[in-house]
Amino acid sequence: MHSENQKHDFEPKIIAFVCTWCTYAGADLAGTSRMQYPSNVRVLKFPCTGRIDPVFILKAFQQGADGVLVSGCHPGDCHYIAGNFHARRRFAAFRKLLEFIGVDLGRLAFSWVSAAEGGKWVEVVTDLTEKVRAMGPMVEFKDLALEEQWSGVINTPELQEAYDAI
Amino acid sequence: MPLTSQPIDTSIYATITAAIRSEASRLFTAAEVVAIIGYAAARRVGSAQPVIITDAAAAETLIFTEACVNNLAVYLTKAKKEIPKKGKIGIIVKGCDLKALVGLMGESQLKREDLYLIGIPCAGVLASAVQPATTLTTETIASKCCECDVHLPLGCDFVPSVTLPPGPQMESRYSEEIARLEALTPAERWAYWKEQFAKCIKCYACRQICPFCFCEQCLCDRNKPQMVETTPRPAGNTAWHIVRAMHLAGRCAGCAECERVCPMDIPLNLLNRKMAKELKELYDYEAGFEINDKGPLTMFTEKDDQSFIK
Amino acid sequence: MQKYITQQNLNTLIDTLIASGTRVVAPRMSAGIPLYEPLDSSVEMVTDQLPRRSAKEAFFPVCEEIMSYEKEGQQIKLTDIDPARFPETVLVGVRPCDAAAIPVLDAVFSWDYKDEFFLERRRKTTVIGLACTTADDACFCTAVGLSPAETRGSDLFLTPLNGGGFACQSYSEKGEALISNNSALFSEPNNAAPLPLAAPQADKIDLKKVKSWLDGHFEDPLWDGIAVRCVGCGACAFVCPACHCFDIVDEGTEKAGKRRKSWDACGFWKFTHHASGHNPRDLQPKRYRNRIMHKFKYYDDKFGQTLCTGCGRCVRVCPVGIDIAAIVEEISKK
Amino acid sequence: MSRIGVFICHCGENISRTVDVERVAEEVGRLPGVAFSTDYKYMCSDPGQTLVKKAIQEQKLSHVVVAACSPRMHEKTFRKAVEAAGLNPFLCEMANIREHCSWVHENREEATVKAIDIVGMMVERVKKNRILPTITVPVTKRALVIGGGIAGIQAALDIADCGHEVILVEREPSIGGHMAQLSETFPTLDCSQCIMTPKMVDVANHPKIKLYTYSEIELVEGYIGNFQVTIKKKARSVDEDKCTGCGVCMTKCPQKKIPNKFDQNIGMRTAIYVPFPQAVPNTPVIDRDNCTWFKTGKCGVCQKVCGPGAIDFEQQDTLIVEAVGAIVVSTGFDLYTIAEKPKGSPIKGYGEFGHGKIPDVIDGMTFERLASASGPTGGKILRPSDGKEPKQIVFIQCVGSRAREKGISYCSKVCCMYTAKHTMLYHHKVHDGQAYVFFMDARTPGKSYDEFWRRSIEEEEAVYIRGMVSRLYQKGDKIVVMGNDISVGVQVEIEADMVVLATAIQPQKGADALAQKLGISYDKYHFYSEAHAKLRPVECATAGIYLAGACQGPKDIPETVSQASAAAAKVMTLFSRDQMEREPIVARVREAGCVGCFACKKVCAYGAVEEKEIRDRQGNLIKIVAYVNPGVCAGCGTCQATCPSKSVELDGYTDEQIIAMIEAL
Repeated sequence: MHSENQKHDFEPKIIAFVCTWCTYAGADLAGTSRMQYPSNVRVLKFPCTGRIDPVFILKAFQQGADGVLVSGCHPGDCHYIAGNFHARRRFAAFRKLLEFIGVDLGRLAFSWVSAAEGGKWVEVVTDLTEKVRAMGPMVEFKDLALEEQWSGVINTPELQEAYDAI
Repeated sequence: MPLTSQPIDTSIYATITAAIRSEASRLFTAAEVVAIIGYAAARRVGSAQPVIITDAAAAETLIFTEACVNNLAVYLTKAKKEIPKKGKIGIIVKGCDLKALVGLMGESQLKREDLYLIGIPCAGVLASAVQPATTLTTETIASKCCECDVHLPLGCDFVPSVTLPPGPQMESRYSEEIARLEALTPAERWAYWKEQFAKCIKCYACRQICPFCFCEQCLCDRNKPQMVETTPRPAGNTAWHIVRAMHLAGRCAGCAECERVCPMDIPLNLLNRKMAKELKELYDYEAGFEINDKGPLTMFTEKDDQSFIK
Repeated sequence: MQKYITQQNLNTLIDTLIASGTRVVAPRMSAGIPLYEPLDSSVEMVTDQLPRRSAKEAFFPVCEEIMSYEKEGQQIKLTDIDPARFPETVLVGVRPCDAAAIPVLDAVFSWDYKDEFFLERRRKTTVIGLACTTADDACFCTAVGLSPAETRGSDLFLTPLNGGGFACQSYSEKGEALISNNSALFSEPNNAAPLPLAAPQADKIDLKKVKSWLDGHFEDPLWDGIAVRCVGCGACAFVCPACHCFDIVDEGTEKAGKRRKSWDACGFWKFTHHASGHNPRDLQPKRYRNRIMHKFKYYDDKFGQTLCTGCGRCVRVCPVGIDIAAIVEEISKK
Repeated sequence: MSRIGVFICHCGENISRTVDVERVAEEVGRLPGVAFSTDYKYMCSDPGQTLVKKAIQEQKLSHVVVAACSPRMHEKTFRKAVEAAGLNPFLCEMANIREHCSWVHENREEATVKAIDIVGMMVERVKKNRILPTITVPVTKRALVIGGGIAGIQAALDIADCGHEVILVEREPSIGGHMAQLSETFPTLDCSQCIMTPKMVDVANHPKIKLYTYSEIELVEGYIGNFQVTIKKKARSVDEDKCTGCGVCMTKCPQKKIPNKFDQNIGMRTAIYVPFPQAVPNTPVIDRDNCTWFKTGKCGVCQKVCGPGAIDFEQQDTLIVEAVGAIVVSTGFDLYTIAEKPKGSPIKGYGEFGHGKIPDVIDGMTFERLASASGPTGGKILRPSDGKEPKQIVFIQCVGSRAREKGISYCSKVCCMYTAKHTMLYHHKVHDGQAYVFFMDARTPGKSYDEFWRRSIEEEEAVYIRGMVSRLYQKGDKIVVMGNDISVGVQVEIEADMVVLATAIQPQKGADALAQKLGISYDKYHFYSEAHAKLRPVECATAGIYLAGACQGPKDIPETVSQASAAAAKVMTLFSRDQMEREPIVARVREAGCVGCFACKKVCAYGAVEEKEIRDRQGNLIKIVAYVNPGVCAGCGTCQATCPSKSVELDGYTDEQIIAMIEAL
């Protein structure tokens, strides 16, 4: 189990999109069982993985997430019959797209965690946190957010430097 | 390896032009259609533009040449409110265009019985960057035509009876480029797309020309919430192109209009082809001539691949 | 002031300017297409192809920040952009059709409201025009009364000469200052003949006649006829050297964000979409009509100028082959 | 600007031990829109709730965030409290800083930072929460029961006894179903008819039950609480109002040699007939395919002999529309027709065991009719071929069932028990006979079931052979049955006089077509699917439709009756109020943006999405858009994630709320 006392140079920001019936309840169980895991994860609750729009994952990365987890009910356990089956196809496709664009899929994890699997929740979250920690910050989207069209640039550090030199 | 440029025989296009003119004329005379969406010559030498004609007299303006690049299916979507949809409409379709029409029927946007399909046996059309007055060769041909498997549209109401001459062997531009990109590292691919998307000016030509972007209110135009940055900055551009590719996944029929019309030459169809390739591998889905009730991302099977899920 | 400059000295001039901290913007290849962009070195400059986008973005950026906000507690902090921070810029190799559009834009940006974002960039930019030697059948500067040697809008104008180098004529103090500050690179004019200039096939159109027809034909079947094929994208407006509509949006989160100004186009359905849901230009023909009206009537009414320089970019990029030159010609014959 | 109140709970020391709650309250208090923030030892306690309520009123709060335990624990508590203070309950959100924070992190600094983030996220979310009114749907307190076997009868009687009207529809001329065919029932060996027929009569006499026999469901429209059902009442050719059930017509009918389906075709009936003497209703029906009048236009004997003049050759099928609020589906089962492969059946193995070729190879239901006192043999076990009493009888279990390679992988559940019963009945009736049973396993989980099975061996002398039959053939008037006894590993060969096959239980033919009319789902065998295998075993995913009996899967009588009563209880729960209330977490369509691609409809597992026409004032059709029926929507939100233009939105989980949360991080 993860030791909270370890100090790291980089603490990744992990965002988890989970369904309320299985994974959220599984995370609750991890709590009631007093299991320990890295504090990096921030959980967003959805009724069902079927509700999770790929745009949310994109937005999470744009907002500075270093890793994203999507987790819901095991196949056949969906509270809404088939929401997780639709999610499974949707994300199978979306991850391929992100990979093609150049996102390292090590930063994007998917899991089925049932309400009884507090231990699995801890494992999934710990694994992703450690993996992303080793990969370092997700700089791609953050850098992109800072970039402007050349024509809209007010003055670049280089220009500033040149001014200063005059 | 690009092959040396070879000419492509388009001599049948003259026969096709004559055939669609007489069929159009017949359709109006017999009052079978109220309008026909086709192509007509424009000012620039060799150029063609979409036209919507409503009488037999105008049938003589219809043409089919290697410059008839447009997918006219876009004019039948809800995005085009200007075109009254009263009565049967005739439309000239290449194989690739027909796939889009079939997709639109599957998405309740069109009904087969409202259309009169004039199919074109097609040897290929020009790519976007070239001038209209260019002869069609293995070099000047549109990339989508290089990997075309629907030279002859099926299930049309009328197809000019011509025999397609055998075409020269062509390179598989998309497959090769996708394979090249797939072989790169994520960082290299990111760098590639970053440079491409940086050019984007959000003119939305890709969206407006796409038969499947028929939403009246695009998600990317909304500001409550702002799902995607609307300004043409690198961040918003990248988000837009990711969302666009995702929304077309499992729907795109491969007409490559998005890529053709991009004034900044962003290879947009690469994204669509990549998604098509993945959906083929994952769910054995391909856009075709059969109207499907559900697309690959609106259905599922219990046995779908989940090797990526822990 | 008339001078001569060799290609090599022009390159030296560019590199010297870059080294001194001036931003030099010129056509260069960017991800496969020619665009006006800041150069890292003179060798990047390409002058044999028309850039896909016009030079207007040097003054009127694709997207720029005009303000930012931050919220903390119950306080909201606003920060304005200081135009004084805009960089000194020299635009090199500007096509006559692009340069000619700049004074046209001056009119609207310094009308009742003085747009400091545009005007300050304008003040800080020296425009070096370059006579045009190639044209295709989309070019029609001659139809709207300009030419491949049009010097309007240029501070300095270069004409390529037979045997190399450029004849160099200044048309403003900025142009003259550029020459005098770098006088060693310029020499006295020689007698070499200019290279043959481009010869667009378009005949001159009587724009007054066009305007007078437009004056009386707000409603006309012509609009439906040509614009029914328009798919409502913004490609024509965005590549146009004279179109200048923009949108202002706030982007950011609840805590902080920026107000940005970016290009907009009258072809978009959302352009005139009211908050009420009503849209006065609800159909595409009405939107396309506005494009023609604005270019050949409204701008003339207001500023006595035509909002088109015949660069032909919109003709080349239109996804559905709408040809503004053909339309204006048709109107002129009515 | 919003005036948000944030309430941080210590949970005794459960939260405050690792989370610096004062610091959380202080930092969160600085977030834009937060007007009030405080911490308290037990927020869920009475004083804690009072604190929240007071703050809402005194601080004029517009929204509330309670940072405490999991919303799964106390969301309802705090929403109620907020509602009591005059705010819409859906303007209150919980931030989970216990299960998701203080209990899983030891480091105080890290836990505090995370708690601030979690609360900050919920503050941004709650700003975008909308007032959601509770959804009410009117309920028509009439139930439809489809299928009049024991399941349908039980459900109908339970609902009707509760005082609600019931429409009971049965496809056959009489109710009773398969149970009416059985001789005795396990594990008590009660006579089936003795316990069944009184219930059938109860149905017939019940003032609240409207019975439509010889009728089928034509069309089902509407949704929970508000279904419109069209029933096709097939022409009986007998006027039910006039017929007294005297039966003279049947005795006089010249067509007497028609195999009676009720007797598994081993007994005969007339062309005008009731399937069995105790039929309910006791009104005959003319089998037009076999009636001389309908075939040749001559005869008409029944009409001549009918005193009340009830015979009506001109009668037509009629359509009846009934409005109901709930539907119980109890269409039961059918036996695997091993003799003959139905058209298009994906199942292999038809024609095995000589069934259909060797007359003395029969199925279990035929044995029931032979053993039944009211059956064609009067309860004597006699071979169909020559009417002799079989002295050696072989029973073969799992015929079709549990044969994955042939297409049916499930266990038919009742065969072990009824085969044991058959061996007993046989032994009771043929004292000197010997019964053999080929079986794979004996599955006897049920009250007194294993004891019953053991009795068949220990007291009734049945010989059980563990193994499957490998070959079976006719030899003279014997049937040679060869198999392997795998428990001792020897080849067994029995010269039997009769063979009884325990064929698999399958759903009724046409179960799929009915499911499509009802909009309910079914599995690959066409058994109807329950909403949740464990927790909602009698409800369909489609709200307002419930399942009873073998149409959902193989079941014995006690289980069927229990499920029928459970389904009835569900119906009665629904009928307990005039209006059905439900949480307003449902999807809504923004019609202005909808272009009618119906991707939402394609992914909706509940059939909640309908097509709606939008017309202008002149009545011209403008477009067809999606409409989400709030009574049917379950609130999963799959439609919204699928909608390309986001023109359908799930209340409580809107894009605005979610994006606000992501942006808060």
